[in-house]
Amino acid sequence: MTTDQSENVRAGADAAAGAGPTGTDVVLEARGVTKHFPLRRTARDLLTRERRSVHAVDDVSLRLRRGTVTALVGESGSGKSTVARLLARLHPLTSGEIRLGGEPVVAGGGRSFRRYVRRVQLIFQDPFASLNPVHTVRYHLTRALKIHGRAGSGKEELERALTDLLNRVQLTPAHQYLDKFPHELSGGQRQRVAIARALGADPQVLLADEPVSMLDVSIRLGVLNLLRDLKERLHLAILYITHDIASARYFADTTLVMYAGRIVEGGDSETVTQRPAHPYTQLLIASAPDPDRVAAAADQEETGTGEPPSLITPPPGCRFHPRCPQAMERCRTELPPRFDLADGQWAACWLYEGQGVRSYGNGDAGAKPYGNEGTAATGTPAPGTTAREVSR
Amino acid sequence: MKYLLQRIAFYTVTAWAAITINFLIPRLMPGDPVQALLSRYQGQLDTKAIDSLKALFGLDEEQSLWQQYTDYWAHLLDGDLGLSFTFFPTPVSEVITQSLPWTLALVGVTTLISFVLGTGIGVYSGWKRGSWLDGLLPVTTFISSIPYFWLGLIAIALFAEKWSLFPNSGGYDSALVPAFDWPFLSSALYHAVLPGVTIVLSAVAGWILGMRNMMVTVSSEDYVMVAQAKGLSERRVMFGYAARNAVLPNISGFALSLGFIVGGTLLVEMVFTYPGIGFQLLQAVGAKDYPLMQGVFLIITLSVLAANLLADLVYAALDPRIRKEA
Amino acid sequence: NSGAGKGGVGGATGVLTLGKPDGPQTNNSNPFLNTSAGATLGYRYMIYEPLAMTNMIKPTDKADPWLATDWEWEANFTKVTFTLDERAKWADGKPLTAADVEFTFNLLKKHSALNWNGIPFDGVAVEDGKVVLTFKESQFVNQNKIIQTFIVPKHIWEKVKNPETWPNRTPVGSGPYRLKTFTPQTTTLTATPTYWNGRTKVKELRYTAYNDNSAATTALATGKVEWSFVFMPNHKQLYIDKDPKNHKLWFPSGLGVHGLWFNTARKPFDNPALRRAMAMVVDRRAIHIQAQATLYPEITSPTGIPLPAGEPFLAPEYRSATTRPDVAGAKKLLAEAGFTLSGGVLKDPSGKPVTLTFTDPAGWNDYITGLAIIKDNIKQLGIEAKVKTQTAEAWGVDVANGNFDATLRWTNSGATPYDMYQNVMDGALLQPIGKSSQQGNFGRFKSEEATTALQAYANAKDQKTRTEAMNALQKIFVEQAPMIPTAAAPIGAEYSTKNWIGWPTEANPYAPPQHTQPSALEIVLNLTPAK
Amino acid sequence: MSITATDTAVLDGAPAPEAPTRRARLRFLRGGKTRTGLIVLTFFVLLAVIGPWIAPYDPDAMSDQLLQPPSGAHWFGTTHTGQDVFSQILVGTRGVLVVGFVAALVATVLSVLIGVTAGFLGGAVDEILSALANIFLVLPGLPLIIIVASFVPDTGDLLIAFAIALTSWAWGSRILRAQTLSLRRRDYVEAARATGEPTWRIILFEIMPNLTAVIASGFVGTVIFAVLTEITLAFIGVADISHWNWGTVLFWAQSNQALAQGAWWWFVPAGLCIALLGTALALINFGIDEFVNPRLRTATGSSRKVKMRVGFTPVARRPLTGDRPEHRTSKEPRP
Amino acid sequence: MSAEPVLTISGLNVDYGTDERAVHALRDIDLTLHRGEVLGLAGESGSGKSTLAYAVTRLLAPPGVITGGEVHYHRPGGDRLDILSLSPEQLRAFRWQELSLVFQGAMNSLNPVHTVHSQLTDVLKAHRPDLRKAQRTGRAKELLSLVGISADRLAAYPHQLSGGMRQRVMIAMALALEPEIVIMDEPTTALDVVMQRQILRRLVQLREQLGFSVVFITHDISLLIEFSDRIAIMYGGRIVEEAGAAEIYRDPRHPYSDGLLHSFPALHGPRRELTGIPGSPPHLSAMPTGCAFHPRCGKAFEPCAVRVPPLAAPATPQGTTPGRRTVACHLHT
Ligand SMILES: Nc1ncnc2c1ncn2[C@@H]1O[C@H](COP(=O)(O)OP(=O)(O)OP(=O)(O)O)[C@@H](O)[C@H]1O
Ligand SMILES: Nc1ncnc2c1ncn2[C@@H]1O[C@H](COP(=O)(O)OP(=O)(O)OP(=O)(O)O)[C@@H](O)[C@H]1O
Ligand SMILES: [Mg+2]
Ligand SMILES: [Mg+2]
Repeated sequence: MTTDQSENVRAGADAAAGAGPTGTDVVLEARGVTKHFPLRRTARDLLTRERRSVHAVDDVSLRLRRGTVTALVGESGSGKSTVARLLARLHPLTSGEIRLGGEPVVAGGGRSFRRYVRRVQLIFQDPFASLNPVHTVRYHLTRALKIHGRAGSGKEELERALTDLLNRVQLTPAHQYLDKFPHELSGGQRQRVAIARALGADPQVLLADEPVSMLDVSIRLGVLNLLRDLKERLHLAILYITHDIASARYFADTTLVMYAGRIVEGGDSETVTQRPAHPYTQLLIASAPDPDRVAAAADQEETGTGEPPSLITPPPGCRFHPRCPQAMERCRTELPPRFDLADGQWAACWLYEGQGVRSYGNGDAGAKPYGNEGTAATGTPAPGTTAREVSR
Repeated sequence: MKYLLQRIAFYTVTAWAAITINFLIPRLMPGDPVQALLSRYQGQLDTKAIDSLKALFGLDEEQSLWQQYTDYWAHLLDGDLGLSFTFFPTPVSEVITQSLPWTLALVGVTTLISFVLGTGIGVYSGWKRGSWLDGLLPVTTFISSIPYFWLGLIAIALFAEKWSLFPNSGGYDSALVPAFDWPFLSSALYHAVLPGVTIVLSAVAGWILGMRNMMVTVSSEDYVMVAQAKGLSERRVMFGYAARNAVLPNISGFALSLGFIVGGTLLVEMVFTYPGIGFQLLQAVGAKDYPLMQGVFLIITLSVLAANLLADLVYAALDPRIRKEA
Repeated sequence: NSGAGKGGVGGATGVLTLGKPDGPQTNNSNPFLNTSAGATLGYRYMIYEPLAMTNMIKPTDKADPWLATDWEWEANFTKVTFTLDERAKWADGKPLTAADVEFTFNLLKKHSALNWNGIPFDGVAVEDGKVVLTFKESQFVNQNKIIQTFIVPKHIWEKVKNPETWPNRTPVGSGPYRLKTFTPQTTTLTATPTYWNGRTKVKELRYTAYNDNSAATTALATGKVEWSFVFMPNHKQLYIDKDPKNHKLWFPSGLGVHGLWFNTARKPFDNPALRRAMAMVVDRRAIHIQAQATLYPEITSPTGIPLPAGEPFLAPEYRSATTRPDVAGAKKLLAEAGFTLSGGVLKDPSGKPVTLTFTDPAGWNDYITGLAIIKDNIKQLGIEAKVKTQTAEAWGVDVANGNFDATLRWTNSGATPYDMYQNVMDGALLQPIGKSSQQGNFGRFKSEEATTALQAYANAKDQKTRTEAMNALQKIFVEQAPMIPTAAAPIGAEYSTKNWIGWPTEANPYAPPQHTQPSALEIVLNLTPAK
Repeated sequence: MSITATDTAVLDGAPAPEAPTRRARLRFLRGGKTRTGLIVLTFFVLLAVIGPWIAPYDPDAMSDQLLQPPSGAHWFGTTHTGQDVFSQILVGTRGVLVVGFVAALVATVLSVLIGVTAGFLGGAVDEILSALANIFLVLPGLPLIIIVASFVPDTGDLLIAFAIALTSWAWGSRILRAQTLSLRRRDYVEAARATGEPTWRIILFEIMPNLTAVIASGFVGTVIFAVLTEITLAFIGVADISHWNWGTVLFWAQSNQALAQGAWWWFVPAGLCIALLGTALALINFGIDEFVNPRLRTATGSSRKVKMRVGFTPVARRPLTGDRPEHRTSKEPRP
Repeated sequence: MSAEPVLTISGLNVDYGTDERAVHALRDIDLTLHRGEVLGLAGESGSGKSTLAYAVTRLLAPPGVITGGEVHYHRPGGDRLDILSLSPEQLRAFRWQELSLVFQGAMNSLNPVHTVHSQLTDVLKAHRPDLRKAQRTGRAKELLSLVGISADRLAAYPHQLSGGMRQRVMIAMALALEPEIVIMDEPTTALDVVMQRQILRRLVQLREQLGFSVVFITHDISLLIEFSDRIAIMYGGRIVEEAGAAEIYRDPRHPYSDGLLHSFPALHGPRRELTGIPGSPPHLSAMPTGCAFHPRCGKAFEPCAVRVPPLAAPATPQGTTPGRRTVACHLHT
């Protein structure tokens, strides 16, 4: 890996960015990305010649832009981490395409992989697990710098680079932390070391997979502020995966909602959290704990019972239909395409058929047109207003 | 079911490989059996006698290794293990049948006893950590570090020779004929005491330590704490929750040790002149007795595999997490 | 010990217990197979009887008649005629006839795997109820082997398809015992009431197999076993002292030796002077005491011929020669041969230091101790030796292939010293190094004279030629020292007089006392209860 | 056996604020057991190094002092050829330790190579290597060593060590494979990959250091096994007995029926040395085990003052430590 | 809601370890749980919440030792039970019968080798020996349906259930004997919000039916405020504030509580300013003198570093009388 090459790539991206104000802001883009994890074959499968797999991610499209935070929320097991890992190229794709700076990314290991990770870095879900307990902070950061050729020449420069990294994540004074082992750090400090390591590559995209799920509210806040700061100062494109919808509201510009391997809703964070469109998002928001609800707690209606669907044999049609209070007949058979709503919000739900403009890739997130246009036009108008009332 | 099939397939492959190795090993050893026989009898064999012996042993033809290998399998599948050279012309299967029961009885039973005893003590000392039982650990460690033959010989010197409490050798009194009658069985039992006790002594420590460690580990699992919180009786918590889970790793260890029953008894048989298969194997090795060696190896290999398969099944029966298919 | 008390052993019950440290046995009583339990434990001699009973420790004495009342060799030992005892009959009551004897010899002739001694049978015939064997060559050196062949019943063996692999589980012989029970650990024989040649007092023989010497020794010491032969490191303490009144042992020698074989094809051991010098310093007494625990008779004659068994064969010049270590003499000899001693290291004429490696199988304790003693002895000459142990197999292969410096090994033994000399020096057996020599001359000893003398001895028509050849062999053996004899090969045993008396002793050497020798039957018939 | 439960413990290393340095990793050396073990082992290592020099006699040298009981001149008595048993044991220490450690080293390297590779690479490589390990596990150990040892006519110490190593690596490799398998999917390994580390660096620097405790414990265990096996081999006469080691001493003693002759001094010391060495190694192993699995740390169990019991927290209403809150008095009365 | 106490804790002290390196994990805890209420327990990680929960039932894992204080359980009739002086046998009888626990992390709380049925019934077997087998099974089915799991799952092993189901089985198990008190230690951390809400709502309903009291421990302040009646905030092994849920939310008195409440974003309503808490929590073995929070406290003044503030009813500056609330802060004394 040579610096020149990566600089070239970078320069190319910048040049592209200069070409147009909106379209080329997109740094990383996923188009119709699908990931199926094959299951181990059982004796029965051999007999029936069936090949079963976990449909962890199906046909997901999203765009990450410079200087914005995109939140990805959804229930446990809906495939959020898998999306992040796919974007970080830790898993091979089943189908679909990932574009970095407009260029399709070709599969491959070694050098091309390293060139890729130099621009796209993943912060792992768990700050307690993603640092090797036997290595010091110095080792972790030095490696990150060295691999990407940013360690400079000589001890001095390296030291300066390290200090700089730690300062950036506000672990100061740096020398206090450099020679510590992960177990000697608090969760928040570890998380910041993990972020510093990701920054070590000087990436353009940061994929942060539930970076705060394990942390205390007070420490959580520090990490989120840091991410926001990075976005603002370094113009990073950040994918922020979380369970905590309230934090998505506060920190993300855009929010995408995933359910059972598919993105079901997207749009401006404030809009999505305040006026959720998709019944699943509504359920999610309604379930999220909210101290302001204290008074109303008693007369909450029972919503969305039932188990999350099996990803091995996902339900046909809309994957949410078995739990959806507003499910219609066609939800059981036809996969809803994406319907655009006001304010750049969109939802993949038959309720909104005919409500907004059908979009084919010029939306905020999601580029690939969904299938079954033919049937889409024949759907009954959905009582969209009712859905909004539910979410107050 | 799937699990079972998978295990069986795995063991079949392992068995094939191990049997093939068993076939190769003796053939790669230096020397030839007739030569070994000669030195055994300090004999004055005539050239012609040597040649005809070679012919009898099937060593005269220049067969390719591959040819020998296919023949070996053909015979094996017929259940024919060939004729022993050392005990020519006794069939290997007969040599094995006459010695295997002794090994299985003595070492099998003692292995079982040491497992049960060791596990039992381990459960207790792990549960009652900090009690006087902890004092037992250094002692058992020390005993388990003693070479077995040394322990056995000291035991003979003291209990058989000095105090004449037990016989020093043999599996039963020479005056008796093996039969399922009281005099014979009691004599066999009496002869088994000293070897048995020494085996248990030297083997029990490993089980105690393994089990104790597992008990300590499991005792701090949440579900044990939950069981305590539920106010269950101490016995129920100790056995139903802690020991039940802690014993699982020991089961695979036990399977492995079951396999070593057959292979690891050499010293017992040497020290106590106990009839059994280990000594036969040593003799076979010494005499280049390919058929016998292969036969004994086959038995050992198959028994280890069978024990492992059994352990896998027991494990699956005890640990529902293994029974994946629902 | 417990076993003795419970088992009802002893003269009163008519049981005699025997033991052997050979490990568990398999049920096989084929007398011609040396791998059978009958051979290993020696009970074949209780079931099958020979034509005549030779005495290994007095090989020159005429054998006792047994199944044959008489046998006559033609002058040049190419023909022998047996007259059979009319009274002899098989345990199943059938009479033992010349047809049985003829059948037996034909059996051996036909199946060389059964003919362990490799007797070159030629003609087998019955003439006038007498059995006549004819040979192409003189059988002088084999005569004892031939006449002690045991005879098997034709009516049983002729039905056997494959006698070479026949386990003969219910042996029928002419002897006084038949097989009662067999287990790998213990074989029990019981007396046949109808024995043709008188009655035996011992009603039951119990052979127990032990896994090693120490178990067998303990069994002997505790009286569990009354008759056995086990090498014991300190027999006085381990055995005799346990019951000094009854525990006896006697280890008379036959005509075979143990000794240090040199690889005479390797430098510098191809130099006879070096070998001889080493032979001169070996302390056979120390070996006798420390290595052989005084069980094996000491070799006192430099010819290696064990005395007194070989007394008649000694050449006149060696009648009074002894084997005292003579370091000064050895040094002188070496100096004359061009060896030099500098700084305590012996150098051969080419200036190379003389060193050697002794090899023997690990576990052959007496040999290893013997080697250690020899190593100590030759240090006095400035020779540095190393003792290396191998597995028995590896050693066997190395010895056969001539891949050794020097090793302690036994020789063959026979009715005359011919067997042992032939084993060591026969040029006819000579093989190049690397090619297996299975029958002898492992040291690759090359001597025309020796080979000629051996041939002359075997084929001689008269006693004088034999004596000359024997004298020549002794001279070569002493002067060229292809092997240093260290101890006689004994045919001895431990036995207890607690229950049975009548054992052979030094005073009454009617047979070698070992129970795996043909003469064991003679001993058993001779035993009487000790009151 | 206990290893199965340790995988989380290896990594989580309970926070130990007062031990901030690298030395924390050697913490297991601090336990009393481990220390005792180390002292004894050091003693034997010392003997192995200087034994031949401090031996009062040449262990081969014969004398007229046949089978003498221990005395001032011969601390452990003499053999049937008048050799000094004490010198034999001193000189023999080296052989024992060399074989033990060489065998353990080779076996450990083998098990690490095979186990870690299998665990990390997975797939077909894993299947093949696991099958290989299982076959070696299934083959009978001691007989196999006997055969391997008889392969080569010259059975020196090193050969024995290699034979032992060859038959004893499989168990360790199985454990290491399982451990690697669980480490392979750890976030920090994935994280290293995501940072762009090459595979060899991931194995060597990310995975291996986390296996050290397991490897060390396996190493010590193999040393014990190798020493016992070597001694057994010498005892049954398979090994080269011209090299002195404790097994050889026992071999000579047994083949001369030392115990039956009453020459206990010939038989007993070597056996005790073996047991002592074995115990020392076992103690060290405990230390490592406890380090690997913090739950086994007995130090946190009971003390003399209070008896701990799972599920029944003791109540000790006395200040156990000096630093009782000084503000106890300031507590307000309960409402 | 009655103000009758069901569990009173006073002056409770807990150490980990018995030697000089022992960690002093709980310091002088005073807390009262009233009949039928949900008491929330919040605080920074490591502040001693779990320790408190386990100490009350004497289930602290070694080397935990209770070194002082009292824990009393009040039977409905009125008589008190001194838990700290119970013998093991009495403890066994007390546990689950009167007080049950839902442990942190359902994954490990169920014994992996026994079926749900066996784990539900063995507590019945131990405490209701007179029940027959069929009755026990019947009760187990009833319990499962109580938490919305179909009865045919009785024969399942824990690994065959999803995390949410396991959690619900644990809750069902906790209710098996209809105890007076249920302590729940972060019961929903592993679940997503939908599942979490389902379970908690079920629990609230059951509490209304059965009338037990709940101690609810979680990091999720929003959740706590929503579901509990009263909240106790812990910091550094002490309770620093205790008040009604709404009061705490609207008007936290202790600077730490205040910091906590300004650290999490709200899902609805106007965007609030999030201030957070500066610094990092102290380690128990190196506790600051005086008020443990003072190094991080913006309002610290001179007594804070010297004296430990007692937990007491705050002086009411505005003259309001906010129920039974207490706070341990020098600002309010
Ligand atoms: N390597 C894998 N092999 C097989 N299945 C996998 C693998 N990784 C993930 N899955 C499955 O894919 C689905 C999505 O998992 P993923 O981790 O992406 O969910 P998530 O949304 O991140 O959940 P959480 O919020 O709990 O982190 C799950 O059903 C999971 O079991
Ligand atoms: N076995 C132990 N030995 C020493 N200290 C311990 C032990 N167990 C817990 N502690 C300490 O006791 C303190 C209280 O722990 P506790 O588990 O009660 O915290 P918590 O409030 O439940 O935290 P969390 O929210 O992370 O569960 C912590 O600082 C912890 O480090
Ligand atoms: Mg995830
Ligand atoms: Mg907790």
